[in-house]
Amino acid sequence: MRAPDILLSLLLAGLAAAFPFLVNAYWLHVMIIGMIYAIIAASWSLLAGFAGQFSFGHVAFVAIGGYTAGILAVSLHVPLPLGMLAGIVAAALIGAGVGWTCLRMSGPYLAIFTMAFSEVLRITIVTENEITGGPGGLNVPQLFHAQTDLPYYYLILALLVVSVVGMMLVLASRWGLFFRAIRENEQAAAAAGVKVTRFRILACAIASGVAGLAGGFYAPYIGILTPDVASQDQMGLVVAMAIVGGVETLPGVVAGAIAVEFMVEALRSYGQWRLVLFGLLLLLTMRFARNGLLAPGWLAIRRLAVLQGQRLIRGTAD
Amino acid sequence: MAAAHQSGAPSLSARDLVAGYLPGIEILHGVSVDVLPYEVRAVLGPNGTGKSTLLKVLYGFLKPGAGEIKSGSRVLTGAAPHEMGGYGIVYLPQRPSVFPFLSVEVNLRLGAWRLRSRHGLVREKIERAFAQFPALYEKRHQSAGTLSGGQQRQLEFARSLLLDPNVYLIDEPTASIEPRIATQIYELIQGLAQQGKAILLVDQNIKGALGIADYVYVMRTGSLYTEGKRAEFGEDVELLVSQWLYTHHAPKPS
Amino acid sequence: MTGEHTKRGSSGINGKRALPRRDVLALASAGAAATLPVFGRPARAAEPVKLGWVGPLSPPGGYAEGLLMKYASAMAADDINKQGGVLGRPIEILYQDTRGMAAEGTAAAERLCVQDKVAAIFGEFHSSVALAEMEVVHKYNVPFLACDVWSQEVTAKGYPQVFRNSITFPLLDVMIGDWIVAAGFKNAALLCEQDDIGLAWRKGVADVLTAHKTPFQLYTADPQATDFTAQVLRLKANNPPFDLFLVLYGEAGAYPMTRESHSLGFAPTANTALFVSGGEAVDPTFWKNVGKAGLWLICENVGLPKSAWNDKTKAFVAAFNAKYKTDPPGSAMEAYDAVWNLAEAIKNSGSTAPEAIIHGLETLHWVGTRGLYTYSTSKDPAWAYHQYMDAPESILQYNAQDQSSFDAPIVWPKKYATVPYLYKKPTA
Amino acid sequence: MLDYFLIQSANGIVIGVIYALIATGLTIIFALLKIVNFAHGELYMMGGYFGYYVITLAGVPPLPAVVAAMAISFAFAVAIERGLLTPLYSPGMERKSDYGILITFGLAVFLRNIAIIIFGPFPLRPPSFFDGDLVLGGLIISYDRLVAAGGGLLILVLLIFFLNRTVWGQALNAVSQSRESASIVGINSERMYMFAFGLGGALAGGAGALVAPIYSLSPSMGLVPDTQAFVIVILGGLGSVSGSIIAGILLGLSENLFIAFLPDPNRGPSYANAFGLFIMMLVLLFRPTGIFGRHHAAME
Repeated sequence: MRAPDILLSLLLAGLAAAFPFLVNAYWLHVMIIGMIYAIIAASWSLLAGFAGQFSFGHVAFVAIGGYTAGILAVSLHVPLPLGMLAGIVAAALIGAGVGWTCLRMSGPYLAIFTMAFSEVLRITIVTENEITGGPGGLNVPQLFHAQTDLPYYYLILALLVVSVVGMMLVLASRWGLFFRAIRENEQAAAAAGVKVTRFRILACAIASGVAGLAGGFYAPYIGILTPDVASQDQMGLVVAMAIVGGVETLPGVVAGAIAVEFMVEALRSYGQWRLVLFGLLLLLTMRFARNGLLAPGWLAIRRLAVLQGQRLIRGTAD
Repeated sequence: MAAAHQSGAPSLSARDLVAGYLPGIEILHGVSVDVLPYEVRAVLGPNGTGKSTLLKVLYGFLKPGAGEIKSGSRVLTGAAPHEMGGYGIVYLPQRPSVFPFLSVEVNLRLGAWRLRSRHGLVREKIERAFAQFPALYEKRHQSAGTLSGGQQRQLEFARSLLLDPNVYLIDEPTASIEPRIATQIYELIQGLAQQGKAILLVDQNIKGALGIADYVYVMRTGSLYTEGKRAEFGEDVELLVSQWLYTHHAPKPS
Repeated sequence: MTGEHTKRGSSGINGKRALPRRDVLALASAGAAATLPVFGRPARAAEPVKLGWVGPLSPPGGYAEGLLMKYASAMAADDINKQGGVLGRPIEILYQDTRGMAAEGTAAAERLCVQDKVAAIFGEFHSSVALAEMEVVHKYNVPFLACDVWSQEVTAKGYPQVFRNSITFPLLDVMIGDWIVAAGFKNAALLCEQDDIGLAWRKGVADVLTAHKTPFQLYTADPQATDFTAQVLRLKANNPPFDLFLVLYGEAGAYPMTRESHSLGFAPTANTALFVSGGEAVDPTFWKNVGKAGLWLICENVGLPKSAWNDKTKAFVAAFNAKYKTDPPGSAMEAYDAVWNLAEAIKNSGSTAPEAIIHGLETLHWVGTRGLYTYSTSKDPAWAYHQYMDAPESILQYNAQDQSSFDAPIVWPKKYATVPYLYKKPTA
Repeated sequence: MLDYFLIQSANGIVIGVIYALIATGLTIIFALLKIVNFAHGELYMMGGYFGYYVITLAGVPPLPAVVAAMAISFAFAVAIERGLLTPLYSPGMERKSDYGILITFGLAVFLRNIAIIIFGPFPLRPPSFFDGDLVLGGLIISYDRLVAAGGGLLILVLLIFFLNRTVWGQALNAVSQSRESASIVGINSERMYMFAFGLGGALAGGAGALVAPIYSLSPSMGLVPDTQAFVIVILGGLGSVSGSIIAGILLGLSENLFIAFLPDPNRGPSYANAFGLFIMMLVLLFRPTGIFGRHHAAME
């Protein structure tokens, strides 16, 4: 990490810590939702962008994480933090299972298989309403009994940082190298001695576990968990967030998710036109700024910071 | 070069082609070739030196960064590949370009795509092609993908002949084809030249290519190393070429 | 209840001093600067009374009903403003699409409460979304007048901010159940969409039928389903045969279902009656979609029956018809009256403060398009709390094709009935 | 019991033909452009509305209106392809399938929601093709359903004839097998992509116009057919038209029988959609490229 990076990171950290005191409770809520999406989108990016498995069923693991925590808390009175942990484990295990199941698939077959998995799960949640609350929703108890969203904010901030930094460390390690090798060419990777099966499953398990974490937080924060969590619309939104941020950088994806969430909320005043505009924006972004909007923007900021920094150094040297 | 022009005006000529697949990575650094009627011109050189890329650029699959391609007085630089047939140019890529899930007959019919509105003419031409390649007639209802490599090559030639082109760009016509059939294919190519076609042949099979070549280009790392008439190279040209190339691909003297 | 102070306080910390910064940050992060209302301006003389409407305007929610409710709300605001508004201030309604999704409802309510600082929220169509929104209004202490949400949970939670001016399942189910027993049906099939509305409806009706010892069979189907051939054939082949087919489905499903059920000779026939619940059979394009299959169809109506119309009902129906070329369903009347209810409550207590509005609603005594509005303060049973107990409901049965729901004979309850019979068997 | 089975099967086949019609469009688009069109259900929806307005505004009788709807859908799809999909053909484009998924997903959101504003939220129903029902003993099928199935079958037969017997159909097939080889024989691939997307749109639109009198039109009507079509094209093998037709009819049939015979009548229809998805997942497990699939993993 170079000096301007550190500087920018510190600046961001400060901004994040102070954020609740800069905005009202509504934008704080939007920010929290944005950060939940950021975790989901970043974990999807790990799987699709880095490990090359374009899943269209990633939100299923958000649902698994959320419903595991929720059902344990509601039916068996398991404490929420424990339930959330169970949710992560369940999501990771089922994710590994799905990863193992679709080892031989790629491209559109993989995308549609995972979409089908997610739909089957959603329909099951809808139909088995005795356990899941069905479409009417599962009322999940609160995690904090405070009257503001502050504790939720700092908790999700911590979870976001831990999960994203964790995933970045994984990607920077040998494992990340293997993920990319498999993405580029599975046969070649296998020939070079990469254990393709193991690492494909591993990528699925990590990404799913992180998605499960997001679900486990989402459930008590919103207070009601409905099967829509696993809908295709949600999946599309997550993918859009990742693409806007630029799939290949996790911090970019985080920024993309938060930016899209703020945009969707800002469009609220347009009522019926809101989703029309959202669709249009998505189309225009994809059509004319395919590499994402934020990663290039981030690069520009960084360049500017480096320039400023150099000027500063030169100034003091004079 | 002067010698090359004696047999007539080139059907296709390229000057100083520069090209690459990715921005900043050049594969051809300024290559000039001429293709003349009644001649087989062979492009030889080690693997990865840009021979196939040269053909792709000539046929319009890859737009050159600089340089010019002309057919007579017509400038072809930047023309799309599907327009090349209209200029009488045919390209036979390394992997046979037949449609594997379509029947032999339909493959031929698509070869006459440019004439699609003239049903009678197309039928007549296909019949003529079957007469010329009776082996294909026997298998006309079979999927092209089920044919042997040699037969697929035959199908390609038969298909290309439907439109009576004057320039052939051929990339390794005998790769992974058994030697007996390979000989037939080289004979076929030589026959085309004798009918007046201009042929540019890229090949790793140096012996095969030199057997029919009238003129030789030798490429190394994206540019022409040397060129000249086949006859100018004398009898032990194979040895000579393999020495230039320093590759293990040089054929063993049989 | 104590929460409101903390919460309001926390946004107050940022006070006026932080405003410009807050604006810039919110605007920048939103990336759509022009769309954001500027907040924190000093109050002008006739600053409008802001009310927030929530409800579905896009899929997967019930966007068709949502839109009619939105139309009716806008008409109410116009009418009130033409009369000089409330407390000398005009009414302004901010509309929020919830898409029928709980999380969207939460965000919508957060925005209305915190960002737009509305005096009260009304509307909604999906119970699950209303339940999520209630948590927000409870947190910020903003009055919430729920319109077309029928789950008893909404009022049973006992939140002082939450009122409801529509019927609720305990009322509706009892009415339907009583009618089924009175009309002498012996074996009912209940088919509903697999969502919050369908399941709550099904449970309620099933409970009543069980209590009356009337045999019945339950079926549920995907809310997006439009092909019911297999299902209807199965029902038709049932032994013993069903003499009553009760359906609850959104428009896109209810209409093909009605046509299919008729065309396959299941219901409405001399053997089996068809009851379509949920308001689809009184919606504007009902007859265009079902044609002759709608003849003899039975449904409930949550508006005031025509026989009991007052001047306001007549005026509203006429105005709605003139403007939107269709009859307003009961849900539209609920939305229209909801705005008036809130305006009256504000007027009577002379303030837009939450406590004043809540008090105003609790003591409301006002005649609207759906009769005399009063909100119960009794918690026995729990769902009665802040419920409009006299919410009108009736059962009608069409006896002519293309009949307006207003002109259809009312068969139940007896106090509204316009015909002597409880059920007319279709003639062959 | 046998009667019941036959009646249910007959209805299942009628639905299956409609499924097949939607799915073949999706599969043709995939075969050529190598993208999964997530807006296919919305093209189906638009086709239904095109037909409706051709009938109500231009006074065209219902059957010719289906043809008109297909023509308009074709033009509409071509406009979409020109406006949004051309970046797919540029040689420098990376991650083509991601682009395809997202751009069509955005299109689906846009079309579904603008349809509410343009066409209104309430279901609309065009007049019947022919009023009444065919009654054969216990079998009752409305003439609208028969026309839809018959019309669908006719379109499918014409499509197969077109693809196999005409030089344009063969050229489409050729481009789907190799874009490079197609260029070599002089076929302009990009024009074929445009044509394929238009054809896919016309097939979806025709299906929408055919089912409009049966199911009514609503802005969200594309949601379920979209999922069904995915199931079908996977079962049939992405890119295989005949596979899609067979799989479509089989899916319609098996879903109907699933609802008709599942012992738990309450859950049956609720799980009906999951049933097809589940079968598809099983098939993919054993044949990762579908039953009749050629290997078409990525765009060249």
